[in-house]
Amino acid sequence: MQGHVTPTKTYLTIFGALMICTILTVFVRLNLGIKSFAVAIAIALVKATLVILYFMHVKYSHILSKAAVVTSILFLLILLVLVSMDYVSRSWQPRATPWEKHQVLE
Amino acid sequence: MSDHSTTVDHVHGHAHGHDPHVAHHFDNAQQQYESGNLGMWLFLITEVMFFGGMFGAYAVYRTWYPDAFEFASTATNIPLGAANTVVLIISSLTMALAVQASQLGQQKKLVTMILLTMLFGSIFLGVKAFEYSEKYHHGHIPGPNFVWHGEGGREVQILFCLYFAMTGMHAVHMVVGLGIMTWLLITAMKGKYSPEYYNPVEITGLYWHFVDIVWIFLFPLLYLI
Amino acid sequence: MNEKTLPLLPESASNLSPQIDALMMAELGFSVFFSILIFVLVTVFAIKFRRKSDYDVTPHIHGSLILELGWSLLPFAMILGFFVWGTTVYFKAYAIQPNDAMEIFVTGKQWMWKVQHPEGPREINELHVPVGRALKFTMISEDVIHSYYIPAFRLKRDVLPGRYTTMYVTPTKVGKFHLFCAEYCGTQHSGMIGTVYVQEQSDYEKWVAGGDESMSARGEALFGQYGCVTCHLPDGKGRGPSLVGVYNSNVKLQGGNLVKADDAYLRESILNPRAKVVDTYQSIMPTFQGQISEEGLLQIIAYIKSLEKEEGGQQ
Amino acid sequence: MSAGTTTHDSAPSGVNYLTNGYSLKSWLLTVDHKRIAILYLISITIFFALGGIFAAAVRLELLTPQGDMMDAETYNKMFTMHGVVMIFFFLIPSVPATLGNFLIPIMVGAKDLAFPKINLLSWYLYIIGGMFGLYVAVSGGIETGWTFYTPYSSTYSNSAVIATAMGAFVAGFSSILTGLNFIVTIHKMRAPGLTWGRLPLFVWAHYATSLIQLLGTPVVAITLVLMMLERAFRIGFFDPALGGDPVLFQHLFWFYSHPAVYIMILPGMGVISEVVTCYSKKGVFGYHFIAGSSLAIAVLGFFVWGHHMYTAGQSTYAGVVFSLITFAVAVPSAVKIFNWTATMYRGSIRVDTPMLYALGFIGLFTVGGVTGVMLATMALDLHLHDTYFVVAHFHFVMVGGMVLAFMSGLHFWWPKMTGKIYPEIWGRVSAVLVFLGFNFTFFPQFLLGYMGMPRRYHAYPEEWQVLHVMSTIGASVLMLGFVLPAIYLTWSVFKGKAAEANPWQAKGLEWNIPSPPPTENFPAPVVVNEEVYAYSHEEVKALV
Repeated sequence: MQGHVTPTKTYLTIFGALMICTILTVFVRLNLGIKSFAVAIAIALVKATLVILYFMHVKYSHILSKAAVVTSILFLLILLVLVSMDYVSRSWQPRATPWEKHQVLE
Repeated sequence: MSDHSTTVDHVHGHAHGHDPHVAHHFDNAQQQYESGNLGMWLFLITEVMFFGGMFGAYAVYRTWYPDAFEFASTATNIPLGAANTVVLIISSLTMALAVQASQLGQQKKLVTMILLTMLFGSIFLGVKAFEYSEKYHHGHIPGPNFVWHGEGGREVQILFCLYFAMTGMHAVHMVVGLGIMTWLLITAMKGKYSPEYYNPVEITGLYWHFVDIVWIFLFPLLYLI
Repeated sequence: MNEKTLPLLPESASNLSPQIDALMMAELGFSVFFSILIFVLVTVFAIKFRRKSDYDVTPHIHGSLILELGWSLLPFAMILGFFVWGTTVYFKAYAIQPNDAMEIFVTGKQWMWKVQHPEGPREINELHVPVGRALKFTMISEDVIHSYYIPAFRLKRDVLPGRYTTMYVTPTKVGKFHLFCAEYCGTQHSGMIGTVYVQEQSDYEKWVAGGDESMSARGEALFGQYGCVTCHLPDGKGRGPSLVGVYNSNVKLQGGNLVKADDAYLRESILNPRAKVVDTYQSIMPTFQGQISEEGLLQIIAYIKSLEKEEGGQQ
Repeated sequence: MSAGTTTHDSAPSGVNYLTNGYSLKSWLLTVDHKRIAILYLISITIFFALGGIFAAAVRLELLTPQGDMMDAETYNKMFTMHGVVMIFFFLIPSVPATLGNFLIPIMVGAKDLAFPKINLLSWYLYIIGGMFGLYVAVSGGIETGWTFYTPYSSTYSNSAVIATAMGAFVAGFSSILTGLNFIVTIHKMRAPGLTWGRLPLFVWAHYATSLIQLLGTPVVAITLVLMMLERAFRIGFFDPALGGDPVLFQHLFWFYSHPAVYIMILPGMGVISEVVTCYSKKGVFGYHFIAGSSLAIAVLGFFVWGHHMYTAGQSTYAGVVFSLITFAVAVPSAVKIFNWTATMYRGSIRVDTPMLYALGFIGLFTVGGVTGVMLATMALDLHLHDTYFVVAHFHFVMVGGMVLAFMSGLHFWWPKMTGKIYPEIWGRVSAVLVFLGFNFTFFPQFLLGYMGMPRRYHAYPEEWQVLHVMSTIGASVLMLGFVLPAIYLTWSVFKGKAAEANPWQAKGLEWNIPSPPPTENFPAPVVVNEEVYAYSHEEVKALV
């Protein structure tokens, strides 16, 4: 009565896609020897999206479930981005070293 | 509860058709269903933030010690990690099918699928335990007894701290999931779920898939790169 | 300092003090204005519109977009001015190195402040500095987080374990001032205090002359004592790279990356030599983690720095 | 809200949530949100008293500059336990868990919260967390400061860090589950006709609070777990000796703990919105702006944590970003203050106890807010960070703000919760005492702070004694101001005059049902067909 019933075929298709992604990501790492952050994370993102949309029925569910997904991603990004902001920009400071030729910035 | 509460229930409880699955304070099954679903989604938001703290720490130390992390990832067992990923995805599939079975009222399939999910979940934990013991034998448990034959011991240790914290937290979630699943199995065998009332199956599914998603990220972060 | 009167402002003894006091007064004016505005409005309304009977009729006022925008945007524009002003002064204290700054090296430790001057003197829970001379504090902690705080200078900065932090200030007034630890650091936190003596240049020089050998001389002694000298030969033929002129130069690492040999890098290379190994050299140097105190590290770095200064000077 | 109005006559004779069973079991196993609210009220009062005792010890010690009443270690334990108890076990649950728990289902026209059993579980989690706190208090205490900064907490401290962090961790789950319950209830259980634009501002404030509880609390939970692991097993996360970064702990800690101050203040703002409009007998000014500013505070609150770390070794550039956003977060708070003031304009104002507290709140929160702007200014923070200026600032917000709002709301809804009227004169006396005592306690601390008195100091230079003595005297007045309500409110439960359904002629669903409310709140399903805060003439006329 309440929710959308996903046909078995869809589940199996998604499962197949997830398997292919897993094999791909391991293959890239083991056989091509590529240690790429971007590739590994991109594949993980694809897998997560498939699970969220189909296994967790977000594609067919109430706007609030979608909002929950968006909110959690958004606030996770706030955490990660603002924390990295500190670490990335720490080295931007004019180098505070004792014997440096003094920069005249005044 | 005293007599009074039953009286009150009695007087007001019949305002609607008194569906046995609908708790007293809900107006109807739809409201209860949507509340349960939203509740689980909100809980998952908190779970994302919970793991988010560790992902934040991971991001910081990974940029600080890129080389040490590279050395350390050679100590992780990629084939086992990959196998475990497959196991967990299978369990997600069976969980999804369990939800579908409950939606369609397929009692037997529901019980089977829950059992299969539990089975694969347990396999995952078993493999994890094996990996842990492997690390133990190599002395890769962080702490005063940590052993690292190679470069950058102190920095490598940080990766192992994160490895154990993240996979450990994930494993704790799996164990909790199996606990919930046991309860689900018992109630399912009693025939509690039907196309009219399958919310517990569905929200357990949401939780299980979430745990799967966490692993989908942990696997590349801790094993592959 | 020991007067029993109740001063409402702390003494003003650095180039930052008047700037921070001025900013403070400006914000105080803003704050007092708004606080009094609200206090007065609330009081006047409570009296003027007090309930006369239970059947009072009140008008229906929904709100006003113009008012809402006005009282949110106007104060915001005002405080943005404070933002710009405050950020400028902050950068002056933390990030912009003044010309010809005199070095002060601070080591925090539960529960004392140790200070080294490059010329030699060392002191505990005291700080002697000449008036009118720009100072650069390079600070590190041996255990927990501390914070070096001199209220009369209107300046503090946390002193972290494992990492140098710096700040800049110029004392402008001769006198004795409080020195505090501002970050809670354990049982005797409130005992981790001391006195800052700002002296006339001549008095300061007299005081410095009373100290013993310079930091770099002490560093040289440690350099020998820890055996650094056996590998880091000045002609570059040793098992380790020559350190002559290395300070602040760009060093090529294994893998081709360049790194600037500043004191953070030198400190890391002593404590964790395998992290960034110089190109063409082998990673054979042992770690000195836990063997050399933070003070000693500062001295060794001072020695390495002195190798650069003496134009091609070889020992 | 008219539909409910007919119902209080038809309530079953004399049975309400309080008389519905008297056994201990009927209380400890209740799933009635109103009873759980009472359980919370009793427990947070105990913790408030406990935190107050620690505060008294701190203030007494500071009477003399030498630090002679207790040794430094004891003093450090006192202020740490004051902070831990007040923040984790009083301020965070205070309004949401008591008033919020009691009122939100009623205000949205529901019989209970969406998950009554989880609500009970929240209370038990809170109690378990509290037990850890009590265990620490009797077994030797904790002396890291409530902020648990590493590596002091994870390596150097010799006190019960793990037990305390465990208590905060468990209490955190109580907070998360309460927030979750509120959001689901507000989304899914509103009565027909109760649109978002008709929700009381109290509910809006709690919606915003709950968002923070959900999004922030888990981060501090995991941070405390990592800190405990580091302490227990010497595995490195934050200690530089183990390769970690202590500043990372501060980032993760303040990611929650800055928004947490909004968890503490937003519900208070919700209370003030209700009280000001009721006692001005006038619809609230700028409803949408007040509601929107709650959400704005909740969201912006997650972008500003770095302003606790200007001097901490954080990148100066990151500090600039955090400072700018901190200035921006002042705007929604200011909007609320101006709107409350405007609500009073041309109202029909009665300054009874709740209104007295509310007016105190508006004044003191303004001071707390503008001094917050000073601290957000990076250059001033160079001087003011970790001094008594900060101590005074956050006490103006937390005590002058939240505690006054809590007292205001408690008095306002006391007749609804207990069915009894408290003695008005005593209410006013204690409100005035609290206001005066508070200012005497904390205003001198602004001066001390600007003069450079660092916080968490057991002994201090002699020249500051005068101000410290003033502060301690003020604190004793303040204490009296809090003891009085405990006495007369308790007295009123037994001997007070019975309250009518709506003693203050207030608007809102909760005033349409009997005092105290029946077990399932509304004898018949509620339909709302009236605008919110219909106090004013035209609105009432439109209904006739």
